[in-house]
Amino acid sequence: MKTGLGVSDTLQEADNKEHIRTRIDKTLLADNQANVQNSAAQIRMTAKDVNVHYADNHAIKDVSLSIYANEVLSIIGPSGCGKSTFLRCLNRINDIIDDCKIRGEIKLDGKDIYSADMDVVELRARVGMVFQKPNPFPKSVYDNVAYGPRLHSMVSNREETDEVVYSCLRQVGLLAEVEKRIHKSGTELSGGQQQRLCIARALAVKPDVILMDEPCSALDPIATAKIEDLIDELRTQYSIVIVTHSMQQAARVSQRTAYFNLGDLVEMGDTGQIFTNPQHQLTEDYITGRFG
Amino acid sequence: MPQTPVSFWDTPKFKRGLAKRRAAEWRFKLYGLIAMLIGLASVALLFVSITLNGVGAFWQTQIKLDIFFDPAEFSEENLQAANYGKLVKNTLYSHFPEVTKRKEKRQLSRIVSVGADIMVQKMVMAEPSLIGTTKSIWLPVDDVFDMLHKIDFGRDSSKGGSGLVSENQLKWFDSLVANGLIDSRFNRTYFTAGDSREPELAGLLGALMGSFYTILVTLLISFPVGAAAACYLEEFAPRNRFTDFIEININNLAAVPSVVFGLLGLAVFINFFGLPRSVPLVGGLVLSLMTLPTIIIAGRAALHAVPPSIREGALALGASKTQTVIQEVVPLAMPGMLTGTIIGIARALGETAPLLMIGMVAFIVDIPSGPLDPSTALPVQIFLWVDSPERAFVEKTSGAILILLAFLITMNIVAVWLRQKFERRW
Amino acid sequence: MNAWILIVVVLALSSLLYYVAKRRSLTIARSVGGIHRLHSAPRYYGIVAALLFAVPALVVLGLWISIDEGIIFRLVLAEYFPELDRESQVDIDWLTSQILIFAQTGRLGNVENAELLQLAAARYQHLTSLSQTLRNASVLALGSIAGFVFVLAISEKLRARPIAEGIIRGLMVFSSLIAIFTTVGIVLSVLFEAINFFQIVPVADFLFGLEWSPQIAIREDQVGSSGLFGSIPLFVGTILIAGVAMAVAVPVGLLSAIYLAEYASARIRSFAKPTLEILAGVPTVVYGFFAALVVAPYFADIGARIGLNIAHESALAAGVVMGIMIIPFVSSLTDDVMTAVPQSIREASLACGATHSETVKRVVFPAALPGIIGALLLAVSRAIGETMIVLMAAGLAARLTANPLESVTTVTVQIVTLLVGDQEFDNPKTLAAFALGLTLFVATLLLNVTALYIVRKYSEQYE
Amino acid sequence: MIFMSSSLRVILTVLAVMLGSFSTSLQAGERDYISIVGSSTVYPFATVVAERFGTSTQYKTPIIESTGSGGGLKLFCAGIGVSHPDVTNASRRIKQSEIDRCAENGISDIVEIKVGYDGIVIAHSTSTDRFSITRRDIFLALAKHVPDPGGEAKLIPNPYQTWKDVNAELPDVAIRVLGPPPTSGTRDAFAELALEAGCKTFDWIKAIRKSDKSQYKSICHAVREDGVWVEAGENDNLIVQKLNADPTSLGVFGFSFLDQNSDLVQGSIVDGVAPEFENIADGSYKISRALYIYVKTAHVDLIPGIKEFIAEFTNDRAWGEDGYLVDKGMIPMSDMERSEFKTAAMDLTTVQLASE
Repeated sequence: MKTGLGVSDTLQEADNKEHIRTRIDKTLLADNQANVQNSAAQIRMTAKDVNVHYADNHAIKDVSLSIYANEVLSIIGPSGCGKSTFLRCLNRINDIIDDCKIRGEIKLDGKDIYSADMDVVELRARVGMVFQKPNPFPKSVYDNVAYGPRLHSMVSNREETDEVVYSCLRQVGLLAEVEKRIHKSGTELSGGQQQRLCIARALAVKPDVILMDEPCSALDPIATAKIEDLIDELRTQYSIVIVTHSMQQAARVSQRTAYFNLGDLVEMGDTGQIFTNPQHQLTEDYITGRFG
Repeated sequence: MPQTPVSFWDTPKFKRGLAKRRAAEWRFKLYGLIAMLIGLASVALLFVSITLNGVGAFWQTQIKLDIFFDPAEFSEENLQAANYGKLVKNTLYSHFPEVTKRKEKRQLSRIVSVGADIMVQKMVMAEPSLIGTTKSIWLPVDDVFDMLHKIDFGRDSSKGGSGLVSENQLKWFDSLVANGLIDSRFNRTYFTAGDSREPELAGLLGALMGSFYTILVTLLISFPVGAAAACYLEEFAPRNRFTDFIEININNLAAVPSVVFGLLGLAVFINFFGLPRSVPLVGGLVLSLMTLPTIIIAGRAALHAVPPSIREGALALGASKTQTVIQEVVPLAMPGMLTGTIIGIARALGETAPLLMIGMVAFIVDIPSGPLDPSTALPVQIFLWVDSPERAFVEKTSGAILILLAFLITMNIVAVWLRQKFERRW
Repeated sequence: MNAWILIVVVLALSSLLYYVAKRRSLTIARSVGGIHRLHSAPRYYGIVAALLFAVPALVVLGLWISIDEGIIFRLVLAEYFPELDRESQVDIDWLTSQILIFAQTGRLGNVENAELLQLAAARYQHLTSLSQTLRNASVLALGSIAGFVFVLAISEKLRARPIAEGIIRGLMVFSSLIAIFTTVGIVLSVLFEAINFFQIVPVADFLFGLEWSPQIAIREDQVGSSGLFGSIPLFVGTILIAGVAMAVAVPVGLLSAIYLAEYASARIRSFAKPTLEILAGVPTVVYGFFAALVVAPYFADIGARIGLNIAHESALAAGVVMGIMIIPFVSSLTDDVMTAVPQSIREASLACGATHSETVKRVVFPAALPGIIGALLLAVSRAIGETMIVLMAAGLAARLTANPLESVTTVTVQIVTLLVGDQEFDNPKTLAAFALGLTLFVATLLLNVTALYIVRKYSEQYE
Repeated sequence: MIFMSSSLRVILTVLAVMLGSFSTSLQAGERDYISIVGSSTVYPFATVVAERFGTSTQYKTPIIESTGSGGGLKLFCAGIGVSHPDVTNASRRIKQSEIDRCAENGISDIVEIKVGYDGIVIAHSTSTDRFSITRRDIFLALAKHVPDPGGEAKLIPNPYQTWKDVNAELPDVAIRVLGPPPTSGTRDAFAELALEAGCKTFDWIKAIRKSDKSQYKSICHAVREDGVWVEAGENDNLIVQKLNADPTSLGVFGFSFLDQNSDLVQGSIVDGVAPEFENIADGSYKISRALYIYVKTAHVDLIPGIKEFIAEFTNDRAWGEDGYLVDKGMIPMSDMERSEFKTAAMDLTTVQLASE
């Protein structure tokens, strides 16, 4: 655990905007850490001292946090604060970006996901992801959902596939809407349906953790509401990490909230506490709209 | 650690499948790598084989003869009438006093190129004061001996050329080499002469000039017309069936086989308009029709890349549409248009088939001095030389290819440089 | 004053007129109270004046040059050779050549009527110089009238800019129409001769005949000409060679494009991609040389060693080299369509736990497939239209075979061999080349249009 | 669009006017170089002469296109004037029909110059005993259909597999002949001089000639296609190499290649005559043909240098026994023939076909 800068320094440079981030008091996070250690049984993933660099850009700085089973953790923060980057580290989807360098430790069920004996295919199967823009494959609705199970040979015949596909579609509440055109292209659905299709596709792989990267930013309010309801339902089976721009959404769906700013994890805690009684000035500024 | 139930991911079935999938991944990557290496190997093979064959063309085996310009051989008034061949041959014979028989002498004299006498003649005509003096002159040897000296071609039967050089000739030639009278020297003829049936006298200048005039005509026609058409189609043309048709038509023309353009040139320019055969003017006309679509397409892309904000800005200031395009948009698109033009012209420079159709494939020795003189072009010269039976032409052909490729690569580098230097990201 | 000097004079005068008109507009502007009172900027008055001078002058000059000689010869011949048969192009050619050469060089061919010819040549010379004087005068006069009338007409109300823009736009429209003229020219020139051909050889015989032997048919004393213009062997040969080429180019081009786009590091890509693209810039005559002198002997040699009889001019050698030529074509088009597949669906696949190759095989490739098919059709069109490689490395004997080790001939090879050096248009041999050209044009047209349609449709998919 | 269509109409009108008038002009232009077309067999010789002529005189070097003998004569006879060639090369003699065609187009005077000979040899590797065959043997071995060996006057598909089958005196080796493709002039001449000559030895086939000439041709000129005759492409060097590799094969090519590769291959004796320089030159070796050039008398003086070009071609340093054309593989004529044709050439004597 790194210690923050001395208080005197902090005071001296209090109004120096350059150094705003240095005022982050890492001790505020200690509770959280302690909390994590106490409830070890429920922990799915832990991140410790994670640093991410894109070429010259230090995108994530010494971030540590944990993800519990059956909770929704939302990550909020201004644009460019590194929340998506952090999310994308959790299933190593950032690996495909050439100059992305990651230091630190991220564990899934106690196993370091960046260690040599961790298979990235297995990791991604266990940590599913839903993206900002609905991105169904240019295949039929059915094939979209069956994609993962077929890849991993989780299904061996048509009946099993049907079962997985239908149950996943039902789970996201899409079955009734698309049953008639289940063999038509998934790209022909409406935006909200597409996004639910993408969630169904992620569920079909039976992941432990689902990462959602601003899943509703491209959707209208009605579709958003449906997805939010769905997220709440899914909590009973999965751990969900959701990155969102919308504080209302974070307040609605998540149990805990983490606030990121310029690559730092500024504050983390119960959603209610973060929104009603933020401990940190930066968090308060952001939540009250004084940021920037 | 949490006692999660054994999930699918921990089952041996999944682990086995995973291993297989890893292997498939590895294989797929390998196939890709192999394919890329095959592609690269083809480039390497093409260039290495042509370079190895071709560098020799820039050197010519020559023989040093100390020729005495005996005043008795020359008459005052007519330098042209003197027997220069005799001068050359006698000098050669003087190195081999033992050769006396007529047949042997004839064999000996074949070591020197048949064009040597004309070279000596030109030298004397240019400098009559040589008469009465002795001068060391390097003269080209016959192509067979050139090959013999360069690649040992014809020395033994395994190389396939035996029978071209007799035992005696071999002996004489080797002794000339031993005496230091034979040397490989820079082949100036190659760059200053026109075509010839004798490989050692053949040069590229005629073909180069032919290509120059052809490309000049192509450029003068295709660039202004192409740029104007691109401007019209991209900036002014209304979107309707007719302009759609023009667009489809241009895209299609870009993919029409070049030989069909040759047919067009033959039927229209030569048979209908009655323009002469074999001249760069017709070649240039045909090639500019062929290049036009490329230039139009590139020009349109360049114009398209100029953001609408520039146009809107200019229009908002009260400029007319034409003013906006000509003064604001075209200058910004010009680097892109020029790049497209260079690429199109480079393609035209290497084009052969249409030129065959319009008769630029004749045996032409004289260097053309204008776009209405009959001539060949560089790629056609390559085609003609490939068909020649003399072994030495393989080398000349490869040399010509090297020069052609050098031009093309230079043009492409200029195009890339232009693009990088002036390309703007909007 | 010859035509070139006249052109220079016209250009010089028109730039002079530019300044005159501009100056005049400025003077007028001063008198009416400033440049802003003018309808258009002063340079537009200059541009219009210059264009009005140059365009009509050059058009008249062009017309004059293209018709004056014909008229002069007609006059001269009518005067000195009134008994000449007007229909006999041969005699006219002969006399005009004689007159022209005598007038220009004073040489006279081996003829009987030398004196008459000399008189005619003198007359020709006289008329030519007269015509030149007239031409120069009328060109300059016409240009001047148009230009100077405009200069005189300049006033602050004159709408110079729209006129200038109209002229410029007219020139642009003319430029874009040249593409149409080209297509029309191709179709007409090829179609016209092809129709002549089909009057001699029935279309069905041409399209479905199994034997092609135009060389023999050229001489009336050789084996008869009926039924020897069957183009099937040529098309089979063309398809065979194109097939070999595609068999080389498709796997190598596709896989290397995939490797470069998906796997190769930035450094390898920055080296390998331009290197492969060099292949696209190499002239086809170089490939022909490579095929004929390097690849074909090598294959024949290998064949001899393993007991296979591989013809020296086998379809295999020509096809393989043509395949190499097409590799960059396939790979760069594939690269384009594959990179057009959005990154987001790649990520979606990876996030489902797919390996990289599974993503490529199951998502990216199927998504890009229509575009790739379009690209391959364009490549096929290229392969069947390619001339030099097959001309230099494939054979001439039209053989109906599917064995790539034998020598076959192609449509393009036949077009060239039938036409090179022979400009007579009245026998089926030369006309056949145009019939072949027509079929080639139609075939590639269909392929191109289909391919362009598919590619266009595809590129709209992700917009 | 209104603007488009009006300007379009103007442009089209202008274009139509231009097209209409253009074709009558530009045809004639001065030409100060000799234009030569014709046989690809004579091409290498004509180009050498042209080059010599160009470098050693003040005239421009003639321009030579290889169009084949028939194509060349056709162009040649198309008319007089600068747009038509002055000289054509031929690897056969001009035919009466061609002379007539020339005359129709106003070309009444043509000078014929025979420049030399070209022999076609049937060669094999030096490592075997010299072959001696007749033209009848050649026909029987290579024709697509041969007369029934039973003696009846009918044709059967060629059954012979070894030379011994053809003629009991010949060795018992498989027939395998490498030769040029049908497009080659050598193949034409070979068919005419060897196959047809052998074919004619069957009287009943010879009789067909009178009744049905084209059937006669197809019998005598058709070469078998069952793999015995191997088309080796136009590359004669390659044939030489293959013969060296397979001593039982025979190869058909021009004499010049035999001459240049005499250490590797030898020519078969045909009808008792060996393909040697002297035998071809005096005509006793039968598979040989004469090479010609034809000159348009009307163009002499019109185009500069034609006379001088003929003089160069007919100079002994060119076509003589030690001339540079011999170096390129041509077989020279006898002194007498040379002087005869030289005189005819210099006097521009018009060709007369005695009988055809």
